[in-house]
Amino acid sequence: MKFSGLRVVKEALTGHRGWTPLWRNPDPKPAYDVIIVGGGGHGLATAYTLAATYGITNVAVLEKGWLGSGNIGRNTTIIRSNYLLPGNQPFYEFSMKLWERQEQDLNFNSMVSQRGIINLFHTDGQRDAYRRRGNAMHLSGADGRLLSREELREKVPFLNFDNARFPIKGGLMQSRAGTARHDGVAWGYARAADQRGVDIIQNCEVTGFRMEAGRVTGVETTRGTIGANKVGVAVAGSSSRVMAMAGMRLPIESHVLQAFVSEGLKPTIPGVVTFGAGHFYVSQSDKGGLVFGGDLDGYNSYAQRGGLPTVEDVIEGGMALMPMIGRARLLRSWGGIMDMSMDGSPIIDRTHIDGLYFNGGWCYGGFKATPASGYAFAHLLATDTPHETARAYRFDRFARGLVVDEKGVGAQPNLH
Amino acid sequence: MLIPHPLLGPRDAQEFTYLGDATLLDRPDPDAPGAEAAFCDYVFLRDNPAGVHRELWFHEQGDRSWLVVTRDTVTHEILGAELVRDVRAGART
Amino acid sequence: MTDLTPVTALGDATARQARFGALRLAERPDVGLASLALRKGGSAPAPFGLVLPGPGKAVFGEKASAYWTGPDQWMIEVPGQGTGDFAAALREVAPGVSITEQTDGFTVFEVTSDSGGASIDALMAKLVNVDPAALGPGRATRTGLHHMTVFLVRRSQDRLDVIAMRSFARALWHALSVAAERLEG
Amino acid sequence: MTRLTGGLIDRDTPLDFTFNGRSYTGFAGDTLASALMANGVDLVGRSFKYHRPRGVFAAGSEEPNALVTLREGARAEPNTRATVAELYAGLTARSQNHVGTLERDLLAVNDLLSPMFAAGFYYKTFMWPRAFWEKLYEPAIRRAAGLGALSLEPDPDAYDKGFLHCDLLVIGAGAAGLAAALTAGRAGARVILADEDFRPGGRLLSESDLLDEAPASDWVAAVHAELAALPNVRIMPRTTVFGVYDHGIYGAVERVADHLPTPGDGVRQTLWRITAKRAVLAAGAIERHIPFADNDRPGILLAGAMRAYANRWATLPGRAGAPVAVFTNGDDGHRTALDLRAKGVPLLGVVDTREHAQAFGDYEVFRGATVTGTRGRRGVTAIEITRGGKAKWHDVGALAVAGGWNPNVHLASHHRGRPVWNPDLLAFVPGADGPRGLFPAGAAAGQGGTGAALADGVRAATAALADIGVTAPEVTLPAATDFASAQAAFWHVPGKRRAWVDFQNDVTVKDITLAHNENMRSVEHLKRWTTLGMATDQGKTANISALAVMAEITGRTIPETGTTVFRPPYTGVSLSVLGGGDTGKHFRPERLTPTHDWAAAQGATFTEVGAWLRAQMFPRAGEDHWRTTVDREARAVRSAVGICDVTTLGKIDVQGTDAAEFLNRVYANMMATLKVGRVRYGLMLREDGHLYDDGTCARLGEDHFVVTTTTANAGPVYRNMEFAHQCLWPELDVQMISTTDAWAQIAVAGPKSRTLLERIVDDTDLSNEAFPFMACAELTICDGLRARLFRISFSGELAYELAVPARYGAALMARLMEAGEDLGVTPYGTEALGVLRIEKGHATGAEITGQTTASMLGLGKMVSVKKDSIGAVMSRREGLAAEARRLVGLKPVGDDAPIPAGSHLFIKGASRTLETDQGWVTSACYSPGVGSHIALGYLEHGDTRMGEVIVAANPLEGQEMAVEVVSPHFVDPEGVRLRD
Ligand SMILES: Cc1cc2nc3c(=O)[nH]c(=O)nc-3n(C[C@H](O)[C@H](O)[C@H](O)COP(=O)(O)OP(=O)(O)OC[C@H]3O[C@@H](n4cnc5c(N)ncnc54)[C@H](O)[C@@H]3O)c2cc1C
Ligand SMILES: NC(=O)c1ccc[n+]([C@@H]2O[C@H](COP(=O)([O-])OP(=O)(O)OC[C@H]3O[C@@H](n4cnc5c(N)ncnc54)[C@H](O)[C@@H]3O)[C@@H](O)[C@H]2O)c1
Ligand SMILES: Cc1cc2nc3c(=O)[nH]c(=O)nc-3n(C[C@H](O)[C@H](O)[C@H](O)COP(=O)(O)O)c2cc1C
Ligand SMILES: [Zn+2]
Repeated sequence: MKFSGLRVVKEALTGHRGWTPLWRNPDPKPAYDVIIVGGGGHGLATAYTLAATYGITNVAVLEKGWLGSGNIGRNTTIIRSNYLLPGNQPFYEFSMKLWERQEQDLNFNSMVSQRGIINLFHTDGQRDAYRRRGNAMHLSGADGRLLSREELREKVPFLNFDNARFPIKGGLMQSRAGTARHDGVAWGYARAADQRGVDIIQNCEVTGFRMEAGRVTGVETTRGTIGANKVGVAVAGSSSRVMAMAGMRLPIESHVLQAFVSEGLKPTIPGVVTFGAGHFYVSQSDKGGLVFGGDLDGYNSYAQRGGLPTVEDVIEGGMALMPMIGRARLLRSWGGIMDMSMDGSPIIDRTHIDGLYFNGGWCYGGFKATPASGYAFAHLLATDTPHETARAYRFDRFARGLVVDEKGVGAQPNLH
Repeated sequence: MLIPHPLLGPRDAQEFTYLGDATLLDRPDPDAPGAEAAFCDYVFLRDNPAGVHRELWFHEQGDRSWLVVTRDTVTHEILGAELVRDVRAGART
Repeated sequence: MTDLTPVTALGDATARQARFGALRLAERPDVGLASLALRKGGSAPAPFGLVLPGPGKAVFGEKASAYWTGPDQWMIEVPGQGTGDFAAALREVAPGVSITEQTDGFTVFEVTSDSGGASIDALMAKLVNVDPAALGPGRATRTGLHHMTVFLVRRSQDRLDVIAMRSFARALWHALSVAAERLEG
Repeated sequence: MTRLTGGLIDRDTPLDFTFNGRSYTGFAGDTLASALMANGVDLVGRSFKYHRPRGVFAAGSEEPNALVTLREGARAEPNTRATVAELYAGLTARSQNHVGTLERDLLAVNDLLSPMFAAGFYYKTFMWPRAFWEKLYEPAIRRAAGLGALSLEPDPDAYDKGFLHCDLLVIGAGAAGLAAALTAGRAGARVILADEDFRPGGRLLSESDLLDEAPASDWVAAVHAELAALPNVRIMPRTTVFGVYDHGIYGAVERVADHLPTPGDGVRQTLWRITAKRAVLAAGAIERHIPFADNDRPGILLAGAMRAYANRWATLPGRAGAPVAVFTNGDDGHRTALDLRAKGVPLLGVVDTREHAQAFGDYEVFRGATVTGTRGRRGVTAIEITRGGKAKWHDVGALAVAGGWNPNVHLASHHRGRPVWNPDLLAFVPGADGPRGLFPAGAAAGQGGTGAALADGVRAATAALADIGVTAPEVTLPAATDFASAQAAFWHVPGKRRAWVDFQNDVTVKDITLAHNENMRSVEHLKRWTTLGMATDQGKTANISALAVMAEITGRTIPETGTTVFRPPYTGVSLSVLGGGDTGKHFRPERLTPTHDWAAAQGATFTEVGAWLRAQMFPRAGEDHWRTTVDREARAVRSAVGICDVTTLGKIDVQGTDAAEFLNRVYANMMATLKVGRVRYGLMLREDGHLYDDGTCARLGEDHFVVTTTTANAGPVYRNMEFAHQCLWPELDVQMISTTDAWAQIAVAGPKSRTLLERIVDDTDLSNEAFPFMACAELTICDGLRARLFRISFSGELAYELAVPARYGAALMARLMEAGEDLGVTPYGTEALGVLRIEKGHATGAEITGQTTASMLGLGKMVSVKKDSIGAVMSRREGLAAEARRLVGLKPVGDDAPIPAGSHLFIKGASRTLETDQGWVTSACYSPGVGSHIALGYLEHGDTRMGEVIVAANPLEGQEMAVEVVSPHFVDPEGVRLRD
């Protein structure tokens, strides 16, 4: 079924009897060409790209819970390509280009909204670092510009310009950045993949790998053994757990990141704003909630929930930056399990086990990567060569000393 | 969270700075053959278990002791805490 | 003595004082401070006759006081020594240990109450996450207060010293006085 | 105007208020909802999507409909539940989410178009043409969405936070909570009793129950009085426990002044972090409704809420005098009939879905019947009752709906344990995997009868105390009777018309069916596809009914279907109070240098450096451009002498017999060989081999060193040194402690610095021979003041750093100014400091970014291969060894112009791409010494490219300039001056 405004009108007039399932609920087949473990954004985008771009349709996505229950369903939805390092920026810019055509590709309105992002700076040193970054963006073909204090006053007049502990000196803005509807992205990919023949199998947890002679031949699951020529793992916060079943230790720690939404409000905040002197960033969802977040709680966790000090820390930042939000109320807070890598950058690579591929280490930034990550992982699975934008994301970069460390904090995941 | 400090009793976890897996206590021998590979494992690789985890916390806003805290990363329940001083002394004897 | 004129941590010529209902705040620039740490395997001296206390505790002698700051480490304080070389004086009575001058590293704010310990506990409840049951007389601890690190030394029911790094003096005075004002004002 | 007899309102204290500009009067003890109701105002708001007229539905914080904007101007507070807004004199409130008046909302057309707006419709359309999303569709959606509006002004009120500790936290002061608090209070335990209501008693205030044959409120008053008199009990009314965190930590917000016109001098709200050894969750139960056609009109309320308005607030919704009907699936609904009858309210009767329902009094019972329709544009005027297929309309003034009670499992589920289904109660009760130490009791635990709740409160408190070794005394409870509680598993009335499940977000039974048809069948998908339970009330009255409907459609059981996740906060909490109240300048404490006041008196401007404020520059009268000032200050250092407060650099005192060995392992370069009385520059690496921090290390004695760090890294370096000692090398005899604040440290720099210092030191020979470059000493100055002198130089000039006890810092600064007047002594700030160090090619945070290596700074040789140190092994990895970028100096070619820091470096003629990128500009300034702008940067093989002209490109700001690669040591490259 094709979605369109016309279709909505037609169904409205005929009692909505014509809508069909967004995707099927197939039972697993005995074997697939490719199994993707993890029905999050990256797994689904990988399956979609395998089918849509590489013509590989005998594919299953195995998801242990309900589709989209992981980080794709709980992130603060920011998409941007404003990275510094050459290992990263072209990849995220590729992703941004894919976002820009996503609804048309998928025939699903995932509400990609390019309302812009502003990263504020508060010192000259920060400004210089942003200039270096903004230039890297331009060199990769992305957009970006430095905003003066005066320009900021125009765009975001509600910021605390006059009584701030850390005065706002300006900002780096990327206009093509913005947000996308988190759930919609998962559903759009799932539906589009399903339409191209991919089996999406929910409530199917992978509990082990089948190996023969150093080669993976399938997976054990809570719904039985399923054979596969190739297995791609894209399980985000569960990366270490799943790869341990293949005997691998990863340069990854799992941490909790909290996010927050306020009660619904009339439009207040135009795009995304990021505080440069505290842990706070915010955008407003189309429903009206202020969606905001800050920093990791800072300790290893698989609990999908965090502590009160972080709540306070984030909202202190929010109040310092935009005191006009004070009379809004926090509606809900939640947590997600972040696959924090040792340099803050992801891994998309083959493993030392034939037929087993890994995609993970996305930290708090993998939502924006979803389309490109799916593309690059599908490329790797289909061709056994890294996608040109993902060449830096290899396992061996740690041992070789070729880390992609945007923040420059070294092998301490909770600082990335 | 509350960290059960072996000397000071339960303390607000905010007084502490978290470092990570307690395997960071086991710095490899820099002179052994293959030291570089051993250091790479030591610096970069983690078990990252979902469950019991021995981890390092520093009582930064307290007595500045490094602690090994044993904590369940799924429930956040704390099963014990020791001073690194005592852990190291134990390892030696 | 030197002809340079010292100022207090709050930047004044003399110690600042303020009163909020039953609570009084006073800056104590006269307190000489030095840290004392044992050498590895060394045994604890008894400077000025003080039996150096265990974790979380403080002792108050006639001339001097001491509070535990970490394993094998204490802060020793003597009133009236703010401008002297207190570390040197301490070194004389406590040989064979590591002593570091701290007098100007910190600012000591004394909180006293005319209405017993409850007002001090109520004040602290607005500032630090320490159970008042663990902050009775003779207790000393270090914790966070408004993003600063402080030592709290409970000298008696109605007196508590709040000690922060000197550079934070104004921020600490602000935090204490706002809280006291809201409570008692 | 409907006021019944009785109630817990103070008729002697009338309070005037306005709603949508009209004036009304209520009484003390009223909520805004009860006062509006008593004034006959039933229409109070509009729903989110369809803009349907809505009235009060509940009597507590679970309210989905009656949301208003309370107060005005900067104090305006959107989305406030009228049901919990305590009335005060002069209260003003406005309805929200409508265009035009509340009565004639233009957006009510949405209701006519509602078939278009079925669940998930927006995922299927608005995709064409692509550019229209941001320009047209989305802005329209955003304008229509949202509820209330923010004032866009900063919140003018003050907020506080605090910390409490107790043995037992009792959440809820209803029957169960009061019994629990009494038990624990009498046991001598430290108790906190918190309730979100302004009056203790819970449902006891709303039911007509008798306790010991007297009104329940008498017992409540007696218990309250006893608890208030106990020193070990703290009673906290108007306090919502909003979250359960790890290890017995509870978040609570106390609304200190929300019941007052303004907070006056006090705070509006306080955020409490409560650490409780154990807690009793006595949060009661929340009533659910039964979806049926057109069930969302004003005047249709939960039956328990109807009782609450009648009993506690002596009022009633709907048309005065018209009969009231009750629709129920169990005995509990009959209580409403009885209570209304007792108040003399005319009754249509009780519509009971059960064939064999019995009457509990003298009123009509429509057995085996359901309500299948309603009428009334702005409030219900008639209902359709269907029995055995026959439908009949009846006039009513209001309708009470009783669908059963859901134990309030919210807080018990905050650790993501799931509530479990109790088939006898037809409800979810807290599961065994709830937060440790939290004991559910009373209606929250499924013990909803009054007598049962009282007894359960005692039980829970006794068990909780036993857990921490406290024995509770026997508590004698008042005699109570539990009302019958039989109930049928009847979840919704099937039908063709819309039957609302979630009122606020306009989710109907049809939407649930649609979600099912589109394979959004898991409850979590149902929630996200339809937005069920995602409104401000988080579906407190809706979720369970919705999942029961989904269970019915899928043929699964209710427990198989399961609940969605409960998340903090229990009810909305203002961001102001969560932000703790320290806003503006007090967001974070400032650290001030010892010479701060002195500098301010000189007219200095200041800049933030981490937590510190440092003097940025000292403008003089007539200097109207900052560059004039900075150039003057920098020149003074190069030609005469300048003084600058450098106290902010971290200082760590290191002592012990193994101090030298320890520092040898912490620094990448050799430290053990440093002689007493000498200083050495040191590099620290991270264990991964990258450059971490730099600074000087001075040896004051055989086993006494002072390590300095950069300002930003003072804390982390100190922590890492503790790690190195305690965790890696505990066998070493080392003691360390920070002394950053203890010493005011003043840089005295420039060719005349020695002359100046000679005038203030007490008999110390400062000649180059006696006190050469990199010497240090403890000495006295100004007649006996203890001081430390280090001959180190950041500027490249002959320079010293002089440290004195911090209290003398300002006086020392003044003295240096006096003593050096004839020498041209000049105070300089961080700007000139920056210029001087760039001219000298010294690295700071702009160069040591955490991504750099020692070799990039040209200091690769400093990493000793003769010894182990942190990072030594890893610094030899191939990627680091192959690093070819080197620090260089850059000068404009041709016309002088600033070289923007952050520009990227390219070979002339190369394309501007990331592949051809050869480095970047790290720092830049105007150099009065060189007489042009200069910069530092990292450039591929930069050390071998002196004299080459390259391009510094800044496409971000549309700039390009040709620059010449030069030595990073613009000034005195041989280092003659600093050794002079
Ligand atoms: C609070 C928060 C805010 C964030 N904000 C942003 C942001 O603003 N911008 C941004 O770019 N990124 C953001 N992120 C990061 C981003 O959400 C993640 O990096 C990204 O979603 C991870 O990829 P994914 O979607 O594939 O992961 P997931 O959705 O987590 O998918 C992994 C899936 O694997 C499944 N799985 C796990 N184990 C197994 C198994 N054994 N068998 C089968 N299936 C299994 C899981 O159930 C899960 O569904 C945020 C994350 C969080 C938590
Ligand atoms: N089936 C039932 O559950 C049912 C039916 C009808 C009446 N009742 C009545 O309910 C009462 C049961 O007594 P109970 O004590 O268990 O419940 P209760 O409803 O009387 O008391 C619960 C109290 O908890 C407070 N509360 C809820 N959440 C809170 C939070 N997060 N923070 C602070 N306060 C919070 C409420 O304001 C309320 O005062 C009896 O009076 C009984 O007659 C129960
Ligand atoms: C961008 C975004 C917006 C959200 N908006 C709302 C909202 O308006 N109402 C709501 O109840 N929850 C909202 N949530 C939170 C979800 O309800 C949910 O808590 C989150 O997706 C995590 O799932 P979990 O709580 O089931 O673990 C939002 C989440 C995201 C990521
Ligand atoms: Zn403060």
